[in-house]
Amino acid sequence: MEALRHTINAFATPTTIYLSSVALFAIAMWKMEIVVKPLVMIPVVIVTVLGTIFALTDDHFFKLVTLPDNIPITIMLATVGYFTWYALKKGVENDKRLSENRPLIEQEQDRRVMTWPNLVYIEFICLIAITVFLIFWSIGFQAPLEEPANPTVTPNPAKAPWYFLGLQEMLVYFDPWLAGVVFPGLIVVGLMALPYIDPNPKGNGYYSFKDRRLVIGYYLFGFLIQWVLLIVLGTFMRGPGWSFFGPFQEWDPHKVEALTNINLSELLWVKLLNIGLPKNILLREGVGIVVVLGYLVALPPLLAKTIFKKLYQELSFIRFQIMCFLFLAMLSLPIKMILRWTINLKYIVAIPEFFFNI
Amino acid sequence: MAENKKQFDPDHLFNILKLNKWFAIVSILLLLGVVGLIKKDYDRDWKNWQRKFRSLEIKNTKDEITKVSEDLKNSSEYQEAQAKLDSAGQELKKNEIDLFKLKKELADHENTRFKTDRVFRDLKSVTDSLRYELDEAKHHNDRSVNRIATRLKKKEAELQVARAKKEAAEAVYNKTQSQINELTASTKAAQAELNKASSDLTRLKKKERAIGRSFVNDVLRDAPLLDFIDPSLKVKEIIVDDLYDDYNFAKIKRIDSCTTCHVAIDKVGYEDQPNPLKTHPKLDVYLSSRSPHPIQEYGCTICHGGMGGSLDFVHAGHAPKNEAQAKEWEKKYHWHPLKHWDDPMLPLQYTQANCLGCHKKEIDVPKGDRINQAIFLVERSGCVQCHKVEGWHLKNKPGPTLRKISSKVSEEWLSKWIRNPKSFRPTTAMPRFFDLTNTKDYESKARSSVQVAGIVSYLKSKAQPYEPPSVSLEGASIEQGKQLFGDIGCLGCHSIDDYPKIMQPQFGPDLSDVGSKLSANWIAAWLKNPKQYWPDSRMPNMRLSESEIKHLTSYLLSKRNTAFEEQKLQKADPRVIDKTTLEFLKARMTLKEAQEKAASMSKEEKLHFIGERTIAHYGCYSCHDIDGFENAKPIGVELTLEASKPLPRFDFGFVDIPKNLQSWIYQKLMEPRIFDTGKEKAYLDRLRMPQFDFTPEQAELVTTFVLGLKKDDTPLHRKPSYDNNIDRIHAGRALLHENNCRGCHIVEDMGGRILANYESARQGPPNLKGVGQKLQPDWFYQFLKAPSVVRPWLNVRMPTFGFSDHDNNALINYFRALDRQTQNYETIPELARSGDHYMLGKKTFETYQCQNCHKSPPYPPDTDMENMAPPLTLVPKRLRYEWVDDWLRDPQKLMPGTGMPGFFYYDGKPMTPESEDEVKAVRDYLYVR
Amino acid sequence: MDIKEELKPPQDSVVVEDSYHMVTRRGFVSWLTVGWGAFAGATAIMGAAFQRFLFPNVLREPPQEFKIGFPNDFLEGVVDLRMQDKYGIWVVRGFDPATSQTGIYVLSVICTHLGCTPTWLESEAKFKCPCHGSGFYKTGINFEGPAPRPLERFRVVLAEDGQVQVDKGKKFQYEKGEWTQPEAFLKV
Amino acid sequence: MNSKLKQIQKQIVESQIWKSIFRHGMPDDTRTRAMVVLSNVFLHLHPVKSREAGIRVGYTWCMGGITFFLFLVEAVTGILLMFYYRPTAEYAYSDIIALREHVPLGIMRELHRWGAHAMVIAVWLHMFRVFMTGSYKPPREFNWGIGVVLLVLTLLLSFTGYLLPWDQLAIWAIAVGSNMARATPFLGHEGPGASLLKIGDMNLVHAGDDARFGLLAGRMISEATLLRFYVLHCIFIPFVASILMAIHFWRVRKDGGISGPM
Repeated sequence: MEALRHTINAFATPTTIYLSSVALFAIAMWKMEIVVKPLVMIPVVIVTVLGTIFALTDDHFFKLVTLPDNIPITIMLATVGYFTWYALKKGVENDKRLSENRPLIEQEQDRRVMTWPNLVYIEFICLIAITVFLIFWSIGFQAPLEEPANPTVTPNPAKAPWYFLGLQEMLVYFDPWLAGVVFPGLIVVGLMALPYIDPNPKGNGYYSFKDRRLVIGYYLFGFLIQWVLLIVLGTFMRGPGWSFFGPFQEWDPHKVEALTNINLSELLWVKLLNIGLPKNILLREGVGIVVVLGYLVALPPLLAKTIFKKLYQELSFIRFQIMCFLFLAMLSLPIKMILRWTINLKYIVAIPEFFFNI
Repeated sequence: MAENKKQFDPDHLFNILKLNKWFAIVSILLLLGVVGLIKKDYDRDWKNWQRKFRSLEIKNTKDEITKVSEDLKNSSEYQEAQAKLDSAGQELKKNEIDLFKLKKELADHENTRFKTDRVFRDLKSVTDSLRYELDEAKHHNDRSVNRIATRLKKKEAELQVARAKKEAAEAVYNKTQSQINELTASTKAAQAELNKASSDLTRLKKKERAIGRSFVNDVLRDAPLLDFIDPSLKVKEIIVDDLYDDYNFAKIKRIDSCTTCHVAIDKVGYEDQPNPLKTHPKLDVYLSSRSPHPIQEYGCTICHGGMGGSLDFVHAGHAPKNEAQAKEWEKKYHWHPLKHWDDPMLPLQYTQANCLGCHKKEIDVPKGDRINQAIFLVERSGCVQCHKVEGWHLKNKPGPTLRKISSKVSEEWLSKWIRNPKSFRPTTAMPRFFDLTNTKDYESKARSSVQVAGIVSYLKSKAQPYEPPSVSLEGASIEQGKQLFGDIGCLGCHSIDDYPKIMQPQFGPDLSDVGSKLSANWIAAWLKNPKQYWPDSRMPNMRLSESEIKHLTSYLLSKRNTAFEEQKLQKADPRVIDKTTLEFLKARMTLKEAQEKAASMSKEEKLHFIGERTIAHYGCYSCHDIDGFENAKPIGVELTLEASKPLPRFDFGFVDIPKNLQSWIYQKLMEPRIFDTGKEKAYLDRLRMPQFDFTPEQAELVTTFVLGLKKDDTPLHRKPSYDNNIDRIHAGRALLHENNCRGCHIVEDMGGRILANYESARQGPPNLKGVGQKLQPDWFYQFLKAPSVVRPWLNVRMPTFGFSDHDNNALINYFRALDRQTQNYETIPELARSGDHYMLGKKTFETYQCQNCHKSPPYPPDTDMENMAPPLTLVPKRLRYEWVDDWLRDPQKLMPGTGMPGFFYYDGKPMTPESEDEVKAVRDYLYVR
Repeated sequence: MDIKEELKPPQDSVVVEDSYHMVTRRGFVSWLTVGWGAFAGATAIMGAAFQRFLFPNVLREPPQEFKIGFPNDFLEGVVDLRMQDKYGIWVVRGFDPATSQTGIYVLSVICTHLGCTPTWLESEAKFKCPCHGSGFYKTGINFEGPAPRPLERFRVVLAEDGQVQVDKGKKFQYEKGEWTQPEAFLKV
Repeated sequence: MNSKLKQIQKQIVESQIWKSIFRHGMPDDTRTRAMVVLSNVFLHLHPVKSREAGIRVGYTWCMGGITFFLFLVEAVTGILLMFYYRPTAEYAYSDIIALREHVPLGIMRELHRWGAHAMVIAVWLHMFRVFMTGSYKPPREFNWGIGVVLLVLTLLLSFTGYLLPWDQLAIWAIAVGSNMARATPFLGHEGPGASLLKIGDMNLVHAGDDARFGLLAGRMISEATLLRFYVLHCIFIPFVASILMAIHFWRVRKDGGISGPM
């Protein structure tokens, strides 16, 4: 048992967890028809449940998970997990029906029925059920209250509410103006823009997967990996000093991590060229600026010519530009994470003089 | 498909029965949930405690009722009252008819009175309003003035008549009433007497009705959802007006609801109950309205800490006093340490830490036994020398000066001592710096040897020359030395193995091994006058004669510690010397410079350098006076607000102890280097606090002190008042501490430890109670400057402390402040050496044979020292005129247990005018004799 | 499609197979009754709880028992208004017809009519309520206006230290004959 | 006996008062059932008839309804909490302690807090369902946009409420959150470009007038922040959210009801 815990602790680093989650996600996207089969999912559920039970035997993990403010995360994980599977299973089912030219599930249910009592009654039952759920939750767990607010003593770790922990985790990799302002803004804008940049007329009003693989993958990557996974990392594995801890590792406020990050300009001018940083800011950060501009401006046409050729034809120029910008912005997080883990990169463009760091 | 559609009822897509079932299930769950919600909200621990207390009270009340009614049966007072009532009742019966008549009359009179009163009142209000109208009319020059005036006049006349009628009716009424009263007076009086006799019973019965078992009390009052009407289970709060909880953004009034569970905390009579229904163990000091800390004005949390607003065992922040209690609480109350509160409750043994919040500048906190012991220990151990604590820095360094060390001890002795002081003298206050938990390995030991050698080398090279005059011990007797040691009062400060230990810990060093340390010459010189070797020494001059010095010296020289003498000393390894030198150098210069510098130094220079750096590293100069470190800063962490530091700032390392402040401090004191365990650290980076070898009890005391060092917002008027008198008392107490006066004398009912060595208190140093009232300041001053013999029968002697004028005055002021004496100069009246008064004094003096005990010097050799009293020749210069009067009247009152008989005052009976005269006459006689 | 058209009751009502009628009346009623019963019960309890919510368990009001000074601080025959703001009482020292004795009694400042605070009119020697004109004598007896009963008196005793102690928790009402009780009046 | 009861029942049901309140009889035929939905202000959010697929829990997961219901739960419990909570530095914390320790039905705070968390989850799942069924596609693009704004408002509601207990958890969560505002490009004083915004010597964006200042009503978190968040939490955001919800529901109906295959 102890050995297993140690192995898991050793395995659990942001790099491994993130990358393996991405890999699992890619596999699921690729072979969704198989993944959603009960034959696959039942063992997964069993393993998850057993794993959770095993994990709960650990004192530290148990305390962490049963912390009243962390209960919603557990509920969120369970519901999001279940509903993702449920929606995809229905989608796959509908895909199958389409390919066999059978009517969709939803098409079989196109009878018009009276709202009273059918809808009203189930709604009523649902609402009572959710009230019951809430009442028992309230009886079981007391709302947390810590010591009186003290502006001079910062608790360690100081965490945002759980639903914003994804953003806080992003702050490890990006400056606040990006992680705290621009990215949340882009998430909102991107979500609102979704109906306008998704040209696919299929899959409107019924569950589907195959016809919308790209956009579903895009959405699920953002939701599950970039949001939910980062919340889990931020809540359960970020301890004092925002240091990373394995699930069964005691949170030690004196943990020391090797953290020496380097800017792209330092990497280039000092490490590679060995001539020291130039005085001129533009010259100093030139490469970084070029890289960023290249990523955001030059890459879209390139993509339009190559892998997104079909998409480019479906969308108009502006829509494609917007789509590409949002897509690249989302991808920038994993890219930056990987750069951090591989070459300890801090900033691609570092102009602290104007609070402009990327 | 089409067929199906026809059969389909759009009203019922789902099976209604199934939905009904679902509806029923969730509704039942909802009902259960709601009931659970109410139950959760209603069920509180404090209610159970109040219920328990109520059962207790019911039982007590019932017992009391039985007892009181039993008493009442036997009480003659009650019987008499009963009898009186009976007879009065009979009397009344005789007059029954009269009474009946009178009552009937009274009813008639009442009617008349009411009617006439009504008429009067109506008329009165009419005249009042007419008067107002008249005023108005006059003011407006209205034409109706005259009309109103006539009307008013008429009405006023009517009013007079009505008034007369009313008063007559009242008179008649009152008369009848008084007749009735007369008839019933004796019954009423008897009833009142009876009521008075049985008032206890009535009160108890009333109480029993109020709290006893009944449907209303047991069920209705505290039923869930109805318990707002008139509940018996109530949250009790003490709102303390001007003590605050600091919520950082605002200070809010302290609200303590502790008494919700601790119901009986300020009530006498529940001492034997288990907590929380127990009475406070020290009601004389706390909570009661007569104590200095009444509960309504101070509450609970100001002393105990914890969250006063909480009604829950865990949230209130209860702290167990040990592991076992923690286990018990976990089982009983689901206890766990309270994380989220800045001021947790302190375990019982540390509670007195919070005394320091208000009693900050006080020495000897009244009734604060533990905190006083803690302060003594802290000062003796020199804690506040290395760790700065605002207001606690000691004037004198607790360790001896090292400026002339080479003449005092040998180099070998010094090395062994520094390495492990307790191996020479287990009771020493000097802590051990080497061979501790983090320096036990072979390499550390070698480094320690080098450091010790370095210190010795440094001290030796800096030592000033000092040569004590040589002394011959010819004719000296160890036996006589031992005798002297016990008699003259050395034991007031020192201990030695020939005499029982009376003080723990001691003020001065234990001298059982001192022969292995010092030379005869040095001891003799020191005994003669300690200040010539070390001017700041607190050892006083005992005014020893040459022969006494010889005896004592030879006695002390005979006290040897052979085990220590035979101890082997580890030699300093040259390679380690080089390494250590380099490491110290590296800290101040670049690696290259350090290497060059080290290469240029000789071995001696290196040792000297290592010594200097080591002394700086360990802060030896904080406790000892060392040449070259006059301006060095103490090395310890400042502790002024230690207990207010947030817990994460304490490094618990890998030590498995409860994560709270008191455990950390206690652990640190028991094993100062423990938090290095399991860490890889360079030798010089390791923790360096030395090992004091505290006993667990002592460590708890010092922890108590440290826990008291915290932020304090108590308003000034809540603290003990610092008037002029109290300032003087504190200054005096500080001097008492500094000079260990209490080692010999009892002052303020404390101290006098040396007295245990004498057969009777008469043989030991006097109790200093009341000396402020007793002594003339001039004489007192002279005495402290150069003590003279007052009690010739004593062997123990008052040493010459060599007080400065400042200290002398402070001491005199202190004793006088204790007795509330303020006048420095007093007049002793001119007294005649003749006349009746003088003769009466002389006669009385002779009658009572005062001279028998109060002999005057010179004393012949066969004088009876057993029953001697101070010579009366001292009186005119020594004693205050007023005091002598008081003393003669009742010596026992001023000094309980004194041998002086009370000649004039017996058994609390007032003195006769004759003996009044005698007292005055004797007193005056003493002043002019 | 026209909704009205759809809403017409089915012409051949017998055709429809209705789950409503398929079940026995008894079974249907019992499940539904249990459901509604439990739901109504829960709602009723919740309603009672909301009502309970409005009555706090802890009140932080000024103390009901307090000391107001020594008997000699109060002048014979004077209505003392000093305690009106802080404690809501009038202290009167003088002859009290109710007990036929001289001493101190403490009056509530709350008019027995509708709870306004009357004013003491020295010249007319009465308390006059500004709201509806009720008048009270110095003793607290009502004599004019709509007030239904005299002002209330509070418990007044001599504390251990000789100060006058007032307890607003215990009141004495004239109409119940309570003014003659021992603690309604402090004999001086 | 029975007939007497029936008589009384009939009298009641046919009285003017009863009729003025209930415009229809027991809903046991299609017509009255339609009447119920049409004449009830809450139920008329629904159409009288819906597509079978659209009312199946398997399709909608009922998440939109649950979110709305939780909003109502939050409103009710929140209003009750306001009876015992004062948004000042002096009282905020002790009022929360009072709720925990002795306020009758203080468990209201738990209902409110956990309800808020549940609402956040429900909103996410609702959005997820809408996405997975492609229901944002024409003609529902605009309503999807409204939905996104409602999602943001839900998070903001929860976030502003987080400060109100005025404990360490609260102010540091808000400190972490609001410190990002100081890095807003051009609007935060430590955001990129802010130092470029100046007229002459006058800085347009500095710590005393930037986005964070607007959020906190001061340079740092203080009692003014507490009041500001209280008003945002109790009045401003719920007000805006209610309006947007009305639009959201109305558009659901106008855009063809709950989505389904064309």
